[in-house]
Amino acid sequence: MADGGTPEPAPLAAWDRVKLARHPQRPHALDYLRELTTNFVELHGDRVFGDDHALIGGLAAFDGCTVMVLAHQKGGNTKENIDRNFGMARPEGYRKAERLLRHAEKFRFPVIALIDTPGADVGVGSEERGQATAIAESLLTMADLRVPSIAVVIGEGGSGGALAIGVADRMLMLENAIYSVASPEASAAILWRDAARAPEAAATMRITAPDLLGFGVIDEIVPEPEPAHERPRATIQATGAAIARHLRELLAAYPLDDPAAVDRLREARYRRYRRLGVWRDEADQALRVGSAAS
Amino acid sequence: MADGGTPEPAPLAAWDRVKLARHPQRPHALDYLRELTTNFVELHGDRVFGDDHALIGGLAAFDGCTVMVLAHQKGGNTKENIDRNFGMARPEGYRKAERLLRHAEKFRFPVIALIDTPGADVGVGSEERGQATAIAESLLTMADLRVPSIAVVIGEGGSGGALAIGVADRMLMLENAIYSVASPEASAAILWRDAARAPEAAATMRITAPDLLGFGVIDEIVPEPEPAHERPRATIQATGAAIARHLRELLAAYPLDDPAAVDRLREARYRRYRRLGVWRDEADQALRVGSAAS
Amino acid sequence: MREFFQRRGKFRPQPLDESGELQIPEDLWVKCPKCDEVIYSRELERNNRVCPKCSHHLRLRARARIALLSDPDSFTEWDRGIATEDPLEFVDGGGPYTDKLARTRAKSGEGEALVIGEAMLEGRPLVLAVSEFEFLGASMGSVFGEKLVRAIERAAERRLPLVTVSASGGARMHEGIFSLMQMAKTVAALARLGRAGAPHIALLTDPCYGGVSASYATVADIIMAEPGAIVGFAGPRVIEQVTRQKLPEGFQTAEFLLEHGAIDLVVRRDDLRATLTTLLDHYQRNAPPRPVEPLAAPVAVGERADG
Amino acid sequence: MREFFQRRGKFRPQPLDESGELQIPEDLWVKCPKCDEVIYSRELERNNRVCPKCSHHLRLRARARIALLSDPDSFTEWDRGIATEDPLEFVDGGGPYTDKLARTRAKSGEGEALVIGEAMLEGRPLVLAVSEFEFLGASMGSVFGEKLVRAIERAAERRLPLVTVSASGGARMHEGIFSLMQMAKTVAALARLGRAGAPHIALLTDPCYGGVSASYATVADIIMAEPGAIVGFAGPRVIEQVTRQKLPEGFQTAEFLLEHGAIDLVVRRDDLRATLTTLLDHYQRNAPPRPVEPLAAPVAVGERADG
Ligand SMILES: [Zn+2]
Ligand SMILES: [Zn+2]
Repeated sequence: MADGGTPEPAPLAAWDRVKLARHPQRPHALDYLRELTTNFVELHGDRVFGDDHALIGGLAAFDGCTVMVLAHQKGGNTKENIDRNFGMARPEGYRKAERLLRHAEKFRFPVIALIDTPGADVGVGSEERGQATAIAESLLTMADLRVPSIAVVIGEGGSGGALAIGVADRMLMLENAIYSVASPEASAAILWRDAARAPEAAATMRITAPDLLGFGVIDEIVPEPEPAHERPRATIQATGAAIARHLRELLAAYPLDDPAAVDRLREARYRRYRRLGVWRDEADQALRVGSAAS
Repeated sequence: MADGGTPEPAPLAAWDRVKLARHPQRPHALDYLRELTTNFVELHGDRVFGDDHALIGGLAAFDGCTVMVLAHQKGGNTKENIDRNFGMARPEGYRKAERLLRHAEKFRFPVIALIDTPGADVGVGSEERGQATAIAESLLTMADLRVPSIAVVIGEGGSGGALAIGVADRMLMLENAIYSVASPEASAAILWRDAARAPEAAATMRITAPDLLGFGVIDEIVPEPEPAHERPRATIQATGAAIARHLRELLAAYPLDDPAAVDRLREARYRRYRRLGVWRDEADQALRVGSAAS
Repeated sequence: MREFFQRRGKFRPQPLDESGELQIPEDLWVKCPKCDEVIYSRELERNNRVCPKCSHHLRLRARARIALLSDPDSFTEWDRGIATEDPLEFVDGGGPYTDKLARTRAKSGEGEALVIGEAMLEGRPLVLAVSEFEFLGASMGSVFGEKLVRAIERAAERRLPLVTVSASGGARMHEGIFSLMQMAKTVAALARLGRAGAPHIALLTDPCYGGVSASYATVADIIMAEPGAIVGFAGPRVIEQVTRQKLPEGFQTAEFLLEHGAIDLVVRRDDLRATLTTLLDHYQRNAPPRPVEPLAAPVAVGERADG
Repeated sequence: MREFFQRRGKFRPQPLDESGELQIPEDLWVKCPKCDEVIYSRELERNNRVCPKCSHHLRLRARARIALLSDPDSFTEWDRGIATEDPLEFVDGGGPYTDKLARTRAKSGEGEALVIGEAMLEGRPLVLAVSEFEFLGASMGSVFGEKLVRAIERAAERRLPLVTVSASGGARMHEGIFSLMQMAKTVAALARLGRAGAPHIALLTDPCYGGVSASYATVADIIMAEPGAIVGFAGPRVIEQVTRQKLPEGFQTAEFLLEHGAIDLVVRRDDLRATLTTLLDHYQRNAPPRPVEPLAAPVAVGERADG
């Protein structure tokens, strides 16, 4: 399978991208918000149990309108990372996301989600409070959202914990971001029972932005002529410009004050996800047991 | 103020009613469900934190249709009462109620609520998990419900913990049930700093069914010619007949398959609560400081 | 639901003169209940009753709060003339409710425990509903509920943002079941405000309990609280009595609520105007134009239950 | 997400013969993994693979589950002909994915990890989607997702109740990001089912994790689980590795989930038909009449992403 028409003259190896996506100096969500938005008001809490610091959200002015922002937030150092749980959200985080998504629907704020997480939190407490259900309900709310949404993978897009805020009308990805069904280390542990073979797993799993563009999973790559941590402002500005362009397109196609646009928007979003996957339709026949995939 | 046209030849003192409302042999919610409904399927959990045993809910067939039942459940003995927390719901209970109310809206099940609680649970955990918010959100969901609802105070109607499932299109009350802003004991402690004066507080606070009918807070009293615990089946049957009558009226006025009925139903419910209260409208004038009440 | 505030520090009433202005005796010194600093009262008022030494937020009366949250002379009060009745013919250890009401009116300078009206904040229109803790602990009875509902209905009609500021001991015992019903009535009105597309921004201030914290005050699009404000369902004394448990440090403070996910923001009094202005702009930026304001807002006259 | 089931007891595959019937060797004895009782396999099958001694619910294969949940000969299977591709050209320590698929098909007697179709249960119509744990741990890849979405769409079109039965290790690694996307795709379809007014009843069976437990399986109107079924987001081994914590007794069992509010009901396999029938009646009793069934259900043909 080809990658599709990606402009990628000298492609980096997947593992190089993994290292860039995780680079500690890579700009994180709040860096984007500071640079691209004004009047950010962070809104806290799930109204049920707690406030998750790994998944933040709030209202901000962006490109002339107010948007609801949801974002995984990693720390810039160890202390911050402990507070942010390394960007791994707990059920409270996904429930906060869901609450803010409903808020966005009520007041017709478009949603912008910045994805940057190794994955959802793993732990006894997260299981007790329904991590699986919290993610599933966030998926449902995003899938059925009455306002336009744009998600951007700015760093790591780790599994269901990333997808939970990543069901959107437009899906962008930075050139050195990754997005995968499982982390390279977890993949290597499963595939070869050896986490040290993560670089090999990273290549096998096809987790880079050019891969995902080729697969039709993302709509656009935000280029990083130099890695984001080397030129953070330029990268953030380029990301902001791409988001603004897509947002304007969406608002033109689905005006916020047109109630009829809601059904069309949902239908288009459904079609976007409905087609994802690769399969072969054969005549509905008796199963040929043991037949190869051909 | 008069009690209004209540048929009450030999009224019991308020405190006698309190004792009857709390009588350990008085039928509790599950006794009503067993007698009046078929195919009850209890639905558990708030999908967030826990399953509250003091506030139960589920689907049941009643009078030819399926209804969503919500009910406080007291125990019949000490062991049961510990499991049921004496009918005092925690935030999980009110969140389960809210979840089931949304379920009822989605599938157009009328709601029947049986109220029998000393009040909402008081404790550190309940505060930590947002008891006030849980009650408030249940109130909101009931106030705005898209399907008809009937609430019946079958025993104790204690404060906000009772009201949380008691915002309904029809409000019934058993003759020996009570419904109050605070328990007689708490009232006495506040009014005279002496909980032992509860009987006096019970009279002062006007908490009996005839009082509330006179105040326009409830729509009908289900008579108890003999106290419910002495003739439980007869009381339950009379209650069922009253619920069925009101339910039929509501379904005739607001058919479940008529989308236009939703707005009318909500409007009527709003009017029902909008008028509750006693005040005097004077010309909008400069405040007369220290003036007496009339 | 009211008993908890008996354990808290005494509030020093500030009587109003006939013009409704605060009368502050020139020579009054106030002791900060948190750090014990003795503060010259004029300085404290200039600082919006935030202790200059420890930043403790002392209670602010309704009219001072309104002054803080509106542009000068922009506040138009609504429904001052709605008066409290005594449907229970209520008498307790302190005597008849009607007498208590008369004394409270004289002492507090207010007709009831909630002040409502419209105002401008940095030129942005809003509806304000502010509780007055000095009036029977800002307990919610029929008039409180009715005034709040009128404010909500007018906000909905004109799609204006509603800002509620609440301190309250809960439901007003003296009006019995009518007080309980105000919880349902106010929340029901907020459901309609939501459908009208107007935001409800709630500010919880010290202290806020029971019938208020469990009704309109937490059914809000944004819930803010002042630093250190104590907010909960049941009062700490009741919880200690019931559970025979010592309460953890910082229990029921605004910061505790934030950590437990119950509120959106803790906002210092200094930042309140700016935060509110920012939020008002957010809710207006994508919104359709507001309906043209009626020249005179029609007064929605409530029916009376017992008349 | 898949590793956890390596620590669980080996499943004994039961090959299908050409007619699709279960072939059970006459002389097979099975040991109950919970109580170690040795049970004659015919007796175990007659008992729906519930241990007659300790009531442990052994895993049930997809076709046996369908037989349990439908009237005899009422099940019509849909989309057996949809076939798995290898978009990643995936090779791991066990060799190419295509080889693994071929072996799995032969071993399991199934074409993929999900069986869908329509059936009657006590005369009531329903759509069934049942996962087959013997097929790569019922991991969800493109075909699983596509088949489930077709089942959901047809249920929505005809307003039929959808019953999903899930055991799964999670997302299928071999199809990478496509597998992750099935979580969004299936949930999006369920949103439309909900708007069509048809219920989704989910049964979680042992074991159910990750990509399945965190998507369609918990976006259900009713969530049931079988006694003792292990259900969670992350597998126990991963949690122990990450947290270096010993897991509590009963962790992630159906009973644990019930206590923590995550599911509506724990239903014994014996009671499953009756409970389901009761629920189907509830969802039909107040509902408007179903649309008249099309003579032949049109097959919704999905677009292909990369073709
Ligand atoms: Zn101080
Ligand atoms: Zn056994």
